[in-house]
Amino acid sequence: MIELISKLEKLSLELVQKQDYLYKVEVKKEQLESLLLSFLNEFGYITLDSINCRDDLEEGNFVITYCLLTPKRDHVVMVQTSIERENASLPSIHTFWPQAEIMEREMHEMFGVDFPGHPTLIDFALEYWDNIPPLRRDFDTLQYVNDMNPFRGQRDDALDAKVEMKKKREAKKAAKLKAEQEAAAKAELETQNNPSQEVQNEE
Amino acid sequence: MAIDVKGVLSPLSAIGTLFEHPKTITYPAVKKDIPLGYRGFHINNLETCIGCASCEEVCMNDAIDMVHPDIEYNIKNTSGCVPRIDYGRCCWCSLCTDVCPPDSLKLDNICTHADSNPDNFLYMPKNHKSIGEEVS
Amino acid sequence: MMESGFHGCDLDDSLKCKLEESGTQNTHSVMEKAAAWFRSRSIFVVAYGTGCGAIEMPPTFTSRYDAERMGVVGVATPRQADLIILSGYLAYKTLRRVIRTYEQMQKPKYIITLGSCPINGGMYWDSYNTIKKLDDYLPVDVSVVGCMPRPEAVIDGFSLLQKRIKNGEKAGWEKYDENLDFYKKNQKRVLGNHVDPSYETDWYNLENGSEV
Amino acid sequence: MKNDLENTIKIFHGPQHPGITGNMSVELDLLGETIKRAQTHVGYLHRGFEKLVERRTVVQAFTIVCRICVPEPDPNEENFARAVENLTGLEISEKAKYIRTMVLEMQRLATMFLWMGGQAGSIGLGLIPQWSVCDRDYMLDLFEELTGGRVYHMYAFPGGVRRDLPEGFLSRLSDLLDYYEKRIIVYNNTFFDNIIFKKRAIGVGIVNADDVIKNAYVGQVMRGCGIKKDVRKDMPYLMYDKLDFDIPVQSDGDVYARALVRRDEMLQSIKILRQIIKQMPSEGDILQKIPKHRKFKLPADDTYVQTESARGAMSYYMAGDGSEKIRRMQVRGPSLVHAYTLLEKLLVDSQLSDVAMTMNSLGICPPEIER
Repeated sequence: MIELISKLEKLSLELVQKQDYLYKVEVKKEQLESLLLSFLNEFGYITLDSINCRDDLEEGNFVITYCLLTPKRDHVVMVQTSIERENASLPSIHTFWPQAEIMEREMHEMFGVDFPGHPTLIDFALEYWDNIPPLRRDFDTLQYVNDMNPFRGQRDDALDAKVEMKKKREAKKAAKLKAEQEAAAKAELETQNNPSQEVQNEE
Repeated sequence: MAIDVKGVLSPLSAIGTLFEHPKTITYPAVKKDIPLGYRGFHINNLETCIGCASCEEVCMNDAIDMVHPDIEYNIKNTSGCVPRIDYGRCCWCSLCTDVCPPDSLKLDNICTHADSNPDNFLYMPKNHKSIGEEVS
Repeated sequence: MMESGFHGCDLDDSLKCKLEESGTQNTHSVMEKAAAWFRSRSIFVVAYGTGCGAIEMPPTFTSRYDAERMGVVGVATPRQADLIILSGYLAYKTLRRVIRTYEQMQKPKYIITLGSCPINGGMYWDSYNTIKKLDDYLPVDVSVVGCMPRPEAVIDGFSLLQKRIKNGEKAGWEKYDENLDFYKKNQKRVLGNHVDPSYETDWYNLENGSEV
Repeated sequence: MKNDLENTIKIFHGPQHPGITGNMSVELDLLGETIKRAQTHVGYLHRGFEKLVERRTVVQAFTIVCRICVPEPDPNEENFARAVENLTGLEISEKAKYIRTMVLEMQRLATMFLWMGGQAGSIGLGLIPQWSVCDRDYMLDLFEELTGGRVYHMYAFPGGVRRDLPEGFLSRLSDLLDYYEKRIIVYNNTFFDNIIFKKRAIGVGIVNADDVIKNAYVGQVMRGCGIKKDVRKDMPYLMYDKLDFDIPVQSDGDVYARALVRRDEMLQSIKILRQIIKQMPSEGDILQKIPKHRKFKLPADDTYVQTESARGAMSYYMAGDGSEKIRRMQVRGPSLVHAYTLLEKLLVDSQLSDVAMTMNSLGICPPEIER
């Protein structure tokens, strides 16, 4: 591990330990292909476990993470790079790792990242998809569903509990107020009626 | 090539199971006991339900609607509403029962229902006090 | 306003009449009744696990719950099958194949759906790749709730279907034949123009240039 | 050779096919019964989990992840819970760790029994699925009692587990393990030693050991080639570093070797479960105090976790962004590489009748390839 840190320092890169078995190194896009090659050929990280992509819409870029393992498989190194969202494109690494072909195909479909030189950028899971790539964060899946697929329209009698609570509270308040008023009116009435009663009693 | 005698003869030991007691549950006739903790259909104790709509808020499937019950069971019910569950959405994750403040919403161990009309899957929880209560 | 238990929507009168009509028996003679009884006791299920519910199929059909007691047996091909079990959500890509499988099946044919997803979207209600109301696209005979339905619930579904067949109630395929335009319109709405040519198409008498 | 390719016929093995492991299809170019080219097609089960998770809070998203792989939901729950714990720094108690380890091993046993049914059914041994699926059901009965769910357990929660052990659960589990040990001897006689299985499986679907490391094959495919690697040993999580177990390996790399590895792993799982029953602490919190679901926030950071599922290492990449929603969760299941890179290679020049058997032995599970 110390060896790897010193080797990366020569390339002016920093290896950060994230968890017990997890390390991370961040590179620029231009350096990425050569660094992955040196991980494969020089540092002994010959297994590519996965390629992950994350959409940072606010910063306007995609963050791509390559997870690499040694033959011992006792720790993971994440090689992370960020590319621009507009016209995103990455060098294809399927010639070094055959399994990257399918991972890149998936990323192409789900995020719209282009891989020049990739042989089979065909459909992965979707069929006849003509919207923006679905895992981009500006794709609103609920809106898409509402446009395509009606839900069962029998739940229109649902009530908003907050409105109902307010209504009930107000009704309660009004009832209380009304009761008070009534009580006051009654008391008044009683004070008005009482003399006559007394008169009646006297009679 | 020598014949693999063991490979030929040992599968025949399966004949021994002919005389074992069958393990089949003949379902409509014999019912298996479903434990009380099983996540089946909802029950709601309307006398303690306070109509707070916590269940509606936590439900990620948007399955719970708040509706008025036929009569007011609990005077302290803040909204006068009780939950009704759309079984075309519910996934029986029991998050709604976990967050219920008065612990009135629960999951029963009754869990089988089939219907020929797909419109008939709005479920009003039965007004039971506890799980496993006998249906009269 | 509401009693506890399962509820449907409040139907308006015209729709109510239609549904009652569909519930009428169309078995009249003794022969028809006998045929319906025999039919209900031999239901062949096509082996197509379309969703998560396929995981409860092995326990239902093997020794623990043994659906074969009720005459329900699995077969490999749609041509020999009477019943297709749509077990859970259907992606658009699967819906195309399911429509094709359903149209290959010989009449009489029935559909059972498992789980919440085909009823009203289920837990994938906001997913961009699954359909929400299956009965818009295919006629559903019996829906079973649960996520996943236990084998007991699946067997309940089988018994309900058998009861319906025995009573001669109007089956899904008859509705599909009568309202083919409605179903095809809905299928076209979600699947676009990429619906496979229908098996109902009269290939031999097709006029030149007419749309398939 | 050119003549060969011209005379091929194309068939689709699936999605409506009894010999396929789930809802997927393999497009085959056949010359007679020999496969000349194979191409995998998935997407029949695509639900967009990764999109759905982004729309939900952490507490809500936890209920959906177990649906990612249908035959074995628990490694998914474990991965999700551990990724959230890594990001937020939650520590879980020892008892919760033991319970989670136990659930993972129970799930491994249940999945192996289901696999055995599929493997035997794919070569026409109809008796074994009748038995093994029934045996798996006994484990599901225990799950029902412990978690409240038969297939989808929704049990391992970030910060612990959702329910305590029911009374007398461990003794019932112990009884079931005794029964399983007896049953595995029966399966040995009727299935693993069966001459039909041996004749069909030996020498079919041989994986080249040189490819294994570089192409990231995992699980029984790797261990069937004699490479002794297991996430439980190499990057121990939960209580695995305190439990004593072996990693079974075979050297041939064919279907039969992978079957034997699986059988030995079942025995190892029983061994692990017995240790857990002995060591299970009687006291301890099962769930840490966690915030309400609108206040459970993930820091702006990312992590990568791996769990050994019954078919190999399953990994999750998870990133938060300071809000209560998950920025990104990506699943890398064992089947992704097996179904594409490996299967397309293995099927070339094999027989049509071996396709179902090879797929079963690789443990391909389509819902986790496409999510």
